[in-house]
Amino acid sequence: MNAPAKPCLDIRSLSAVLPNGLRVLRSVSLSVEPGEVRALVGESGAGKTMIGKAVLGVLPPSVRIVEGDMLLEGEDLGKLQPRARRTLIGARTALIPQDPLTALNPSRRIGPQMTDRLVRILGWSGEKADARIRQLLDEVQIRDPERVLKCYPHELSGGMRQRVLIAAAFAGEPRLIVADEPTTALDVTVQKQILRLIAQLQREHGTAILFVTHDLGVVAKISQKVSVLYAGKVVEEAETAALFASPQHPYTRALMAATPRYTDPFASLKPVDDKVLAGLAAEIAASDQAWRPPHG
Amino acid sequence: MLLQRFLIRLLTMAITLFGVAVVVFVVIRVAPGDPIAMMLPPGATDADVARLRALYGLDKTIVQQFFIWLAGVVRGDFGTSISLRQDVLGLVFNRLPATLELAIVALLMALAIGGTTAILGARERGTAVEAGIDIASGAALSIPDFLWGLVLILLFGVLVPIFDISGRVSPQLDLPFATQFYLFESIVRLRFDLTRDLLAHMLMPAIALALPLAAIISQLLKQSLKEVLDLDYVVLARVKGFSETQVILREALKNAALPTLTLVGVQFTFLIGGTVIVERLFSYEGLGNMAIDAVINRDLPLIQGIVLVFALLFVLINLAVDMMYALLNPRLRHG
Amino acid sequence: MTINRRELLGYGAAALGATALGLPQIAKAAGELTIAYNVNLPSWDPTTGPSAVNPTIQGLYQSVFDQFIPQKPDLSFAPGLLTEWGWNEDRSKIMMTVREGVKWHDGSPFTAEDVVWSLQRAGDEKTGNPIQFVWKNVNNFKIDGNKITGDVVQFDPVYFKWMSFLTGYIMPKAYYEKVGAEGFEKAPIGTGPYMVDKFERNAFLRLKANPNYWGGKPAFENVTIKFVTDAASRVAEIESGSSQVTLEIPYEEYDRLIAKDGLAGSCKNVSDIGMIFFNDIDVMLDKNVRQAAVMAVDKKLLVDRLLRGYGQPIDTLETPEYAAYDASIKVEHNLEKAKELLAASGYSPEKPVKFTIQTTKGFKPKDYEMIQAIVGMWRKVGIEATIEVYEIAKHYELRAADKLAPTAFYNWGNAIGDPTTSTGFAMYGPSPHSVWDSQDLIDMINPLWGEKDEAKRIAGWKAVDKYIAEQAYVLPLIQYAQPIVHAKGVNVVQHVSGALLPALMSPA
Amino acid sequence: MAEPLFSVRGLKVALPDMTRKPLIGRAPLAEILKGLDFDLPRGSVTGIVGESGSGKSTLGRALVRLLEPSAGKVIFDGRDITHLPEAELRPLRRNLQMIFQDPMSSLNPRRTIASIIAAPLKQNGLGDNLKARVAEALQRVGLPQSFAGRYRHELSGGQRQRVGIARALALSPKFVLADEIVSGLDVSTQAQILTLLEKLAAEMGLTVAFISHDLSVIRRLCRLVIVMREGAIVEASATDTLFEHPQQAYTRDLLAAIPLPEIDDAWLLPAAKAPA
Repeated sequence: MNAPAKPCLDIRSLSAVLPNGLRVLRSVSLSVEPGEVRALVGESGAGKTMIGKAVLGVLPPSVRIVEGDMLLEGEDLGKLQPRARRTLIGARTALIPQDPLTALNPSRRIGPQMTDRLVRILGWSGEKADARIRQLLDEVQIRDPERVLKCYPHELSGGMRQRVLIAAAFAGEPRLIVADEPTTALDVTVQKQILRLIAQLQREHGTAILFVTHDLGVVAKISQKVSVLYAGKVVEEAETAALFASPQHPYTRALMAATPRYTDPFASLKPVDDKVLAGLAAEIAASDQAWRPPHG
Repeated sequence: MLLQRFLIRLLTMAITLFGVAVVVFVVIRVAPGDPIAMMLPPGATDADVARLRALYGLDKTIVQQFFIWLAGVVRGDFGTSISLRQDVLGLVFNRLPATLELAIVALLMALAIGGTTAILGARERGTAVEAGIDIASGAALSIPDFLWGLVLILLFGVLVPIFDISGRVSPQLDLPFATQFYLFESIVRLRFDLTRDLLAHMLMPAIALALPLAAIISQLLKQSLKEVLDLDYVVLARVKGFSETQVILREALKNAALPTLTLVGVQFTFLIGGTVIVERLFSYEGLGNMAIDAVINRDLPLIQGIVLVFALLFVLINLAVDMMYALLNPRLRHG
Repeated sequence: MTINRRELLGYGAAALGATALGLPQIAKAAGELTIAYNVNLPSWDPTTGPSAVNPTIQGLYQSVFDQFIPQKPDLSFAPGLLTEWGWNEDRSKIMMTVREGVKWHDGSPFTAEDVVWSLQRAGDEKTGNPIQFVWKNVNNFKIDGNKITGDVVQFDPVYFKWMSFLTGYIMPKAYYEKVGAEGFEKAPIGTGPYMVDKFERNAFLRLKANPNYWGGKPAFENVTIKFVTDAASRVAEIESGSSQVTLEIPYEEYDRLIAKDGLAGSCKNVSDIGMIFFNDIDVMLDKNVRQAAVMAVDKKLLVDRLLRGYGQPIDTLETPEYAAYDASIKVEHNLEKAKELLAASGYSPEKPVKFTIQTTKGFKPKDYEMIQAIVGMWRKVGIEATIEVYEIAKHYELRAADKLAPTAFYNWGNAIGDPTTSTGFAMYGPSPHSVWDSQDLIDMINPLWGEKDEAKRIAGWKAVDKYIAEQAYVLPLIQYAQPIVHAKGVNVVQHVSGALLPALMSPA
Repeated sequence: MAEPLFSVRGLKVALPDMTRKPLIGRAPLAEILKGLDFDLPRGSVTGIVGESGSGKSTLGRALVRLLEPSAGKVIFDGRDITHLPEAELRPLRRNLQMIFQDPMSSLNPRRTIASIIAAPLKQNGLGDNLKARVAEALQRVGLPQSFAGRYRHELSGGQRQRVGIARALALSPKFVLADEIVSGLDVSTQAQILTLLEKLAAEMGLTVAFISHDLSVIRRLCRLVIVMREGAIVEASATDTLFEHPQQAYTRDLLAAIPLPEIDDAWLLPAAKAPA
């Protein structure tokens, strides 16, 4: 990797606070190279979804970014005017949301929901957008696009809806997709199909993915690199294969031991050791002490 | 299936109206105030009272009176007004369009004002703009429509006299209208001079009626919008690159409008109820104005006719709301 | 907050639109008069239904129709369509002479036929004339040219006075028979000073001067009468200049408006009084209580404080304009005397006599406030009255059934000023309107109904009024003044009957 | 061998299908469970696994008689409870306890933890010595005594689920239905709760029906497994047998679909079969 290619996404020392001053992101740095799947793994409250939202500019109003830069293909998102930032994000990124049941507007037909970004943000013609969507629906193995496009969301099953959302995410050829726990709400058999689809499309389209998940199993299958988060802090970052081969951080190891594994029931599902938790607490406290919020 | 639903609906409507008819019939006869006592001049004797009673059919029992009346209604004859001495149905239908126009214009204004402020408030949520909208709608809501009427009369009738205080149209004008729907007909006939005169008369009562409803719509819709704006599909739309206004209009509004809609239906019936007093205030020649005279004169047949028409209106509005609800909610449409 | 340019343009357009709509009102042509009237006109037939007996709309009828005999603004009678009228010696016949050369609004000639038809129709039970009982007293009319004679069935000394009063209108026989009742409502004609140009129910009435009016063409060519039933709206109408004349507004507003540039007013006493009925039940049977209740009320104070000085305290049911007014009947306001009277019956402020007083609220100016003040005055002498508010409709019903409380507030109009239509019907037991029904009074009034000697008749009523005052059978309060506000460019002559007549208005 | 605690034969449950409800009249019934036969042996944890729509939760509710079966028989502790009216069920309720999927919504937000645990005790006539019983229940699930006075919102997800367990077990029931009780939890917490339940079941000799969509969790906790699909039992056997030698293709598919936390490049390949 000598080529000085710019990372698709480069997050540098990102910190965010709640109104009460509590830090929810602690100087997070990570980058996603073009065409790479970077997993963000952590338990609830680890801030993994927050990072995805920060990149996409859809943080809840209560969360304030106080430090750090986010570069999307070299463009500093923080330096752009809101309108330009919105358009840039709309043109170069996409989101595969967690819950396919709530991520589609119940009162709009599937077709327009899939094409609106292509037509109104990317400025494609209606025919081009339509053709593209049909192609993507075919790629996500939806066999009767005609019907699906005319459907309302409630007329489709959860798996179908997630396929639609994936097709829509890839349709505009985004450089980066944020996949926010895209299979958590699905049954395992459907999850497997969906993960396959995402991986396949990702390979074919060469899209970079920031893959947010709590499931180390999913991490192992889909990502090339992984950042392990705890309390808004990256505790370990590694190539996925290396991480599973030799996890470095005690928390990573504990997480792996806690993850259920039917092939080895008694080696898995181990509660996290109190010592590990105490160590994490000390680590967080130390990092907060060293941190000076820029300009108060 | 659809036909069955329609017939059932029709049947419930008929039952509702019959119930209203019975209740009104009994109540206005039992309530104090006797139309004959109202018209007794000095010097009348008990014999005169009995004579007039018989003349207006009030010497029979309430049950007899009701069935005589009902038999007439079935034939389309709602009786003759005691005070206006004319066919009740004709009178009511002659006045109904004026009230309908007023109510519809008021409703449109309420929707426009309430909708705009709701959208603005939702877009600027958490800012001083939203706080301002909340204060304004609080004021609009806590002041009843007829007080708004008085305020408007003072403001735009007397201090800055830009609107007409009373009536529906300037008496000096010659009206070419074939129907009583003056406003609509003036637009259809492209007589915008008349449209302007009609609006100059209608705007103040319409605003007075619209403001409280606008405030309700504004608050409720803003609340639903704010809830919807946190939902996943709205977040997704933002990620797609749409501006907040686009997001609100395209993604949030329709879904947020559903809970508001039911309430608007209910509130619209209140608004129509409000026309009674507002029409009186602005001397607007609608059904409500006539209703007050009918009550003052204890004009029993006319009161019955008016109430029944109002009831019919309410029932129809409910039907319309249900239909709109189904139209806006695809889940119901295909259900 | 950020408002983008497009939105700003939108707001601007809306504001522009609003101003464009409110462009100046349609310019008023010369000879135009607009009146903001206080009641709606329900029906065009002045002889049937409730509108026939509604005193407030008689002014509208009198603009379009002529009465058999018109009244001047001071209530005196003058020749009109009937130029002469009277009884024969033994009061068994009436004779009338009809004015010649008069035309109906449609141009057809007015004749004695019309007069007779109108009288017969008014006396016909089937038309639903509430005053049929008056008109049935004469029948068998005969026409000879422009002379009419009729046979008296039962002598009623007030018969001719009724010709100026409720339902006393001459209607067009041929036209009415041609168009029928419905047609007449749509296009009424009369012989009056104004012709109906356009009528929108509950909205307005446009009148056009009758160029051939026998009494001379009225001053204003076109008169628009807007029905503005809400007093605040009438105030706004006159204040904004939309109307030039209005009436029946709160006295406070009257004082405020006539002080303004360009506005003037007139507020004269009219033939309308406020009174408190006593019912011959319970404690009211005690003369001491009645007398004390009357004496304790300071009517002057009511007029000054509550009615801003407009109106006139009265001690009998006759006002100075009425035929049987007797200035010598005075009831003093005397708190000490009232206390003594009550003490004689064993009552005192510590041990008050108790009864209910019924009143309307907002039906007449300051009615409820007046009763509150009276209850306060009573309390000082030993009367504790509980106020019960009712609707006017309930009052009528209770009064017709003789079920009013011991005391009840009401008003009484008497546009012809005859004692029968004031004291007579209000105090004569068998009348459904009377509340006090004692036999002494019935015996005293009975002979007066048929008294053929007018002087004796009037004297008899004066005696009745004096007796009523002595016995304190009723508590007369005040004679009302009617406030009329008008633009300085209009002269308005107020009619004591309370009718607002455009024919009496002229450009200043 | 003692007779099973639950003996279920030909169990059918039909529920009104609200999506097909006409404007008037009842919604047509949709058969959710299509005739199930199985036993739940005493003192053992039985896993009921299936994907959404398989009917596993409906089955749970039929066992504790929150639903009345439309056909078949449910014998509990030797007694036919299939159509028992509510009044006669009431005394049995203390032996038919339930731990819910979402600890957040099953705890009353305005009551203290102590009173939440105490409520079923009082209801079942165990109101004497209440404080001690609550303390014992808290201790059993590993919560400090100081939690007695706290409220729902002051607890973490794992702590709430412990309260749920404490409430169900305070009555020492014969049967506990645990419906997806770890599916909303983080893996670290999930491991704790499972360990706790495992320990308590062994200590108290509980009969547990453990409903889950996660076969890994089932394998750890359960002695027997029932695999369900579309309202019917696909396969039921001892846990080890099922995992070592799944008989049905569906069971094998389910197992293959679980992403194990280990690198396996073939797993995502479309045509690839999971290595044996």
